[in-house]
Amino acid sequence: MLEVSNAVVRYGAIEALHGVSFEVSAGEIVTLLGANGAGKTTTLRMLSGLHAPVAGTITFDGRDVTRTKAHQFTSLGISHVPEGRRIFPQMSVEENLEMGAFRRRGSISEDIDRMYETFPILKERRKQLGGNLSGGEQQMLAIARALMSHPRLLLLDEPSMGLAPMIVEAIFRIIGEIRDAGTTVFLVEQNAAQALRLADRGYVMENGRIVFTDTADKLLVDPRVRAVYLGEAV
Amino acid sequence: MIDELIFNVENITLRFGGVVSLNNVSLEMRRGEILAVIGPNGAGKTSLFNSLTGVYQPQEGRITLSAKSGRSVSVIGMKAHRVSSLGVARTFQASRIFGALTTFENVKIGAESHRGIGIAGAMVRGPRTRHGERESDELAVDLLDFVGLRSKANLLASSLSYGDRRRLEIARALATRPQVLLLDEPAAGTNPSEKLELTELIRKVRDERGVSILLIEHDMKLVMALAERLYVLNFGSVIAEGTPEEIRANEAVIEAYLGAASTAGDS
Amino acid sequence: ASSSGAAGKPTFTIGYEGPLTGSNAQLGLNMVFAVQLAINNANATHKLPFNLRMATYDDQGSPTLSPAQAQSAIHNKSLVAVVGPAFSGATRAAEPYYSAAHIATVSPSATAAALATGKKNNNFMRVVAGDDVQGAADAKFLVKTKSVKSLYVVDDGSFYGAGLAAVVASEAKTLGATVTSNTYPETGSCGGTASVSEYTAAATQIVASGATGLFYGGYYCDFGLFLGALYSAGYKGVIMSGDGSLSPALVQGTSPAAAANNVYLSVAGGGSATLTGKLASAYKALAHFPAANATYAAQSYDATNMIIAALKKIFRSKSTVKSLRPGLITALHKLTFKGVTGTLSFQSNGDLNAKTIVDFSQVQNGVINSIGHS
Amino acid sequence: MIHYFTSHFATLRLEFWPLLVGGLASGFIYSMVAIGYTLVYGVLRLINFAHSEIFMSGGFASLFLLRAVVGNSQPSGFESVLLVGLGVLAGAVAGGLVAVLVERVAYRPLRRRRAPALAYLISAIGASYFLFNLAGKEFGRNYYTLPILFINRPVFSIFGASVQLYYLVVAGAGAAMLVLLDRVVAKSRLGRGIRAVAQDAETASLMGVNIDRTIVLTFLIGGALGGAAAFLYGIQSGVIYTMGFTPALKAFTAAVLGGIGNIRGAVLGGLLLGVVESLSVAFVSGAYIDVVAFSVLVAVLLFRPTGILGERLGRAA
Amino acid sequence: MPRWLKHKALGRFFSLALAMAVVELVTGPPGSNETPTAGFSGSFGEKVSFFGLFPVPRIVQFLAFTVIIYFLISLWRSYGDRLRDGVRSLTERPRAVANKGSVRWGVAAALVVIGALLPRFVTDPFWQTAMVEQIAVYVLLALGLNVVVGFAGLLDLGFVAFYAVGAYATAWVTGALPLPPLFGVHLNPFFAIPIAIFLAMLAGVLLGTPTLRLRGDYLAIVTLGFGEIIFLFVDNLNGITGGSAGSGQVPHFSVDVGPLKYVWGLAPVPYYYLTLAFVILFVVAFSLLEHSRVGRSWTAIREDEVAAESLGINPLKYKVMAFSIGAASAGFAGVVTAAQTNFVNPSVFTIYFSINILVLVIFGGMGSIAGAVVGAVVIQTVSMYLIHTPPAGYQPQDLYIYLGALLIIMMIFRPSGLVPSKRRQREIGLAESGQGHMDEVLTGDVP
Ligand SMILES: Nc1ncnc2c1ncn2[C@@H]1O[C@H](COP(=O)(O)OP(=O)(O)OP(=O)(O)O)[C@@H](O)[C@H]1O
Ligand SMILES: Nc1ncnc2c1ncn2[C@@H]1O[C@H](COP(=O)(O)OP(=O)(O)OP(=O)(O)O)[C@@H](O)[C@H]1O
Ligand SMILES: [Mg+2]
Ligand SMILES: [Mg+2]
Repeated sequence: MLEVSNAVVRYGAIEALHGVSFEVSAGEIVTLLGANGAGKTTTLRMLSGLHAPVAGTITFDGRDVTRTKAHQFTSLGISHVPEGRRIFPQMSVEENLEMGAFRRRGSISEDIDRMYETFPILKERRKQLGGNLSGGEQQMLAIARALMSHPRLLLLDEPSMGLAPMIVEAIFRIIGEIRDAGTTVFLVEQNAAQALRLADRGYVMENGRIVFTDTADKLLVDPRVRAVYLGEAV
Repeated sequence: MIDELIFNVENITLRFGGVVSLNNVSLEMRRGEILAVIGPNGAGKTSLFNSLTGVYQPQEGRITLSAKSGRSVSVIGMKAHRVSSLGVARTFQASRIFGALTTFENVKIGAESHRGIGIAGAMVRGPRTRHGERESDELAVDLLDFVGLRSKANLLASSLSYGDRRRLEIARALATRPQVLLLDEPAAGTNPSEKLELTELIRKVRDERGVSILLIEHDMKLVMALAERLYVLNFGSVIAEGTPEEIRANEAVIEAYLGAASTAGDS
Repeated sequence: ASSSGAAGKPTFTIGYEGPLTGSNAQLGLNMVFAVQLAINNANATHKLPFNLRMATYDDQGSPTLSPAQAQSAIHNKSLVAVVGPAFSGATRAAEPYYSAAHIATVSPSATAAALATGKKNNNFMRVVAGDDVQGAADAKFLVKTKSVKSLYVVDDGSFYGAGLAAVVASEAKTLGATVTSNTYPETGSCGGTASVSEYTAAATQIVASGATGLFYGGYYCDFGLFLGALYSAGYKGVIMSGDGSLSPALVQGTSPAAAANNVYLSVAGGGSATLTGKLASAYKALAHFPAANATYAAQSYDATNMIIAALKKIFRSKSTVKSLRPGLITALHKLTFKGVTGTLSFQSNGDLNAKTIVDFSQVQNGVINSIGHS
Repeated sequence: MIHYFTSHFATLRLEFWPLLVGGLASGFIYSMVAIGYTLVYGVLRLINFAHSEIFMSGGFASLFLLRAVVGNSQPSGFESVLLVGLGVLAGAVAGGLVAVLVERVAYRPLRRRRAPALAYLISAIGASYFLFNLAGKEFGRNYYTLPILFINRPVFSIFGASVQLYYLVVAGAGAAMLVLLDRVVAKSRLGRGIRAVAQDAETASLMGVNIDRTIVLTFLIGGALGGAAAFLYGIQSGVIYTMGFTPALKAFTAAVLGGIGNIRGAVLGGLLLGVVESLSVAFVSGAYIDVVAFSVLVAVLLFRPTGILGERLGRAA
Repeated sequence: MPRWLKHKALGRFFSLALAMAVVELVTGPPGSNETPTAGFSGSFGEKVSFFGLFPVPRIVQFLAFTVIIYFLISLWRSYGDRLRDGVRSLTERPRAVANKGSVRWGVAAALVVIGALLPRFVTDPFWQTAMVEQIAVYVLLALGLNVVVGFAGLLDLGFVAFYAVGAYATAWVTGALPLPPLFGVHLNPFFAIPIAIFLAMLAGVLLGTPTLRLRGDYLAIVTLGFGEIIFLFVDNLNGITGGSAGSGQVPHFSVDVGPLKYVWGLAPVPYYYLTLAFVILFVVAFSLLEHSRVGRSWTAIREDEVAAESLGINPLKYKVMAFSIGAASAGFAGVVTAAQTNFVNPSVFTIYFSINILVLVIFGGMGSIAGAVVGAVVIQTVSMYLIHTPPAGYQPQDLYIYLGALLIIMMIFRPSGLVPSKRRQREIGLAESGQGHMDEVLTGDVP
């Protein structure tokens, strides 16, 4: 479904990605692990057109989307839940959800109702401004907003960051449900244990390079991963 | 001495229009302890911090702070910078460093903010100014050492990695020579091995610097390892208070926050 | 030391100081082309024993820039006299320099009364009367001729406008009218910063006050806007303004044009003069805009010609610029000159002669017609 | 003293309603111009200093078009209505066009380079200088009057204030356009796009909002309203190359007063400012209108630091 | 947009043609109210001598220029990068050297010497006078505003108010106003200097305390309002300020102690030295301040007010301080103007003036003292030059058309100004790569 080969991304003089290659097939959950500053967020930003690579190619459904602009990605079926949630602070919860369906025509009220079913707390807060939600509320809103465009590929950047344990559980459960409903998920997480338990495959990134990849089950028991990302062998 | 209260929060209520962020919250924090506040998202933890530091003004209740001088003062109605000068330092949920300044300068600003302004002194640089400046420099270097950022002292703060930024924030807060440090989710967005380092650092702050710690954190492993006492907030109210063991076993807390699968404490 | 022209004649420079850039540029442009025209015409007769040239000194109408330009003019080695400065404030700041250098400055437009007080054989002269002369005549016209019992005096807050209005107000009071004064600052459209809506409100208030006469101290630009508002508000009384408003541009700029009808205008010592006939077409060729709209063009033309006439009188083949400068001051004070704005001569303090008449005119069907004088 | 006040207030009572009506009329013009500021501020977080010249260009466009159409005829009745419509249209088209040009030349290149906010301010000031002085050069630096499109006369009176036809035209045309705009922005996708870009441009693009297009449309709409307002303004106040400065300044004040970034706030702020200015002529003095206007602004901001309808957020920590 | 225009090269040609048409228009003859089309038709119809060779209609010139420049641009696009790299590698070393502290001090010292010797070389009296009133005074004003806008990040659109306070304070204490001076003593303007500076600073505190709680553009409009309010009071309080006529009675500076007698007369050079001395004083004082605790605190507030406050910095206090310190140099500028021209009058102190000073500061490089000085010197010198010696073919009344264009072009190619401050440049760098924010102006109230 998605294929990235040798992508290089620069921030001015700094090269953040030094030629990364990976792929995501339809229907999987693929997770990308890595320390702070490894380049995970940068990878996701590249995949949604926010930061075009200076070299390499990205293909989605066989189409070259390397130079496609950010605003065209939703129409292609890719939806991005950005790091830090990025809720529209002065729009109500409901308006934020409407924004998620910006490119769609026709009625969206049904979808909104469905999101309220999945995230009941959002229904309670529907009229409240996004900027005044707590962190967890915002994270749920961000995911719900991304789902409003009926994406086929969902990019998630650290969805569990700053969330209470129960909510983290819920979010991971929902990610599983999203996949079961037919949406492919590309997941970036610090919470490696839970991410790997949910995922089918995983990539490990260090300093702007993919250093190895395997199925999630194997990574969970891989000593290198256990040492660094599961924090065990200390 | 052990039981002296740094913060005594009595029945505060904080409202934003219709939303009640804090509802009749009472809390006692003793000098020298590491106290944690946990609770679901939106429970009011950050609001509590903001009330303690003068950023928000609760409509009801009282907050008494025992200042460095030993005097008790009421925090409500006081501006944030005043509260800071009374020995309360904090970090923010989303890190707020001065990106265009160097790591060193960030800490130095913290170190010198409590001196009088003295335009003339600042310009003329008499011996007192220079002496003060040397003191600030020494403190800043010392603190950078303490949090392990000495080697990055002259880098732009914006070029630091996420984890380093959090350390920088702690160093900067410590530079104000606080008696109590409020940490708002210091471990969010760090990986497990970094979390371990952070745990050590926070403990060191208390043990070596004698600074009391008030901690908000969702990572139960870190909280349970550090905190000596916990308060649990839910919907703006305190639903439980006690030692880690007590909290872990508290039914209400499990239901509202920890979730069934949480007893293992991993996350 | 005057340089020699092609025909062996010396060349002298007449300066012009006024705003050529900035928000008051149009006023300066009006004048500068008239000065140029007078000089061209003088040169073209070939009868003069010298050649003339113009130098412009752009002071933007600003008192902080005018000293520098005055310095520049003073040190122009062929400059004998200056037309201008145009603005009263700029004049006030530049005069000490001109005076110290004994250079005659003949202003076509600086009418503030304070400029001419006190000094004997003043190097500063003007071909328009000071506001005190004009203001007194205007008050008399309104109260005596037009029998205005209750007069509303409005000014624009400018050096010129406020000065003139103050004279009218106090004279009218002396003559027994009840006077209400108010200031409405210049609007952004006309170089100030106030909003035009102030006139809507002002007009409403004036109508409500029941005043039967209105005097406006200020320039045509704002006056035109004010007239539009007075018309909208249904004001029916007598309206009058001074020389700052005396311009066909007033009629063209008032909307609807009917609002300007029957308005009285006054000007001291120059009649409602504009350049006409051949002069007008020559002016247009120079300026790219017509003389009819150009306030102070005629005055500038006269001022320049007075300088030329005086220069002709005192020029001897051995004259140097150094001797001509003070000589011109004296000669100008002795001169009686018949120009397009009337017969002109100066008092010792630089004001037009005491016998100066104030001309009145009235807007009738879109044309400014002279209706006699005081 | 007492006598002064009683007699003074007696005249004030007489003047109050007429002043209110006149103030509302200029208020509508402020509102229309204020919207240009508020929209651009909304998406770019910057004061479009060149808005005054966008306004001015609308004035000149309607002037030249109407001169060509009307000539020396004396329109009346339906003709008048048509011509007013034409003037509004000409002003709107020119204002929109110049606004888009300003965006292209003075803003977009800076946006590409992520220039600091104050650089935009200077570039806008540059564009403003350039445009109004060029207009002065090309069209002369004196007044133009618009051809007479209708005879101004009192139409009816309320509380003893006769309402002039001109005021009705301004209020009618202004209100119609403001309501239309409010509908468009509140309900349409475009409106939502504008609001999203305003709050977080990058995230908006993740939602599928084309940022460049949204910004251009914002300038277009704001410019069109400003240009149309210039025509309405020009009917009474004529057209001159410097005509933009003060209405724009006041409109900006109005936008801030109402809560910058908020469309209804701009309308409210405009009307309020118009009325305050008008009334202060009677209650204070002509010379101090601006003192009153700005004092009201300061007073409002001291109590509501983000303007009357400004959306408020607590300080985030 | 038509398809063919989407073709990049064609689109570029079209934009260039449009730009050239504007150039023709700007340099062409003017129109007028009578014939508004004269400017347009003349701009393309009138004959001009082409490169001094033979007369052609301007439309031909226009086409020729368009083609030639298009060709040059194409060349630049293919070879420009190499050229730019070459230039950069050439300037790299000198630039590194120039950044060294000792060299900077050397440059500063050299500039002082040049400044001191300038009147010996600039003998044209126009320039000598302009150097005081049009350049040095503007430098002082730019220096002061730079403290407010550049250091503290507060957008002040009413800065002229402090200049006015300085000028009127001088007129007042020297007994030139209708308002009698304190104790009826008419002071020499020399003594007005400390009083005027003090009053300007006081005005900064008084205006700042209520307004500086506001953020970003709210502050901008309120300061603009205050500037306007001061103007209106000065213009209308006849019994106090002399109203719109102002006062022409302000005396020159003079010294009269014992054997030392000296009166600053009309000659500009003495004023120049006095002003230069104060410029140096302010430059030194402000740069000490910039690198002191106070300067760092300003930066902290600019970057993140909430975080700064959490460290114990009182934002309001520091902002008011910036306001008041910035006002000091403006107050002094007011003394110079009043004493040199002997004249105070409200017509100078308009909002246009405030905007001009802001332009100088940002053009020079916001937050940089050298930038403020350079910006003021460059812009003022260029405009004075054009006013004093209009080049052939240039119509003086078009000055602001060119200045306007210059501002836009400058901001496109060098948005951080001529001599950007290091700290500010870092912030701009951060903003360019998408991190952080530049100013409150950009972020407003959004958390
Ligand atoms: N806007 C930027 N400008 C300059 N460098 C940047 C920018 N954004 C990221 N970087 C650098 O690029 C590298 C990769 O950053 P990225 O944000 O992709 O990391 P990450 O893996 O998502 O880390 P984290 O877990 O902290 O979110 C880091 O070294 C970072 O410093
Ligand atoms: N400035 C504000 N205006 C309105 N509501 C607010 C404001 N600040 C907080 N709230 C509301 O108060 C409640 C508590 O928020 P707070 O940020 O304190 O939660 P929290 O416990 O820190 O949550 P999290 O763990 O997600 O950070 C939330 O419902 C939030 O929406
Ligand atoms: Mg990341
Ligand atoms: Mg929180």
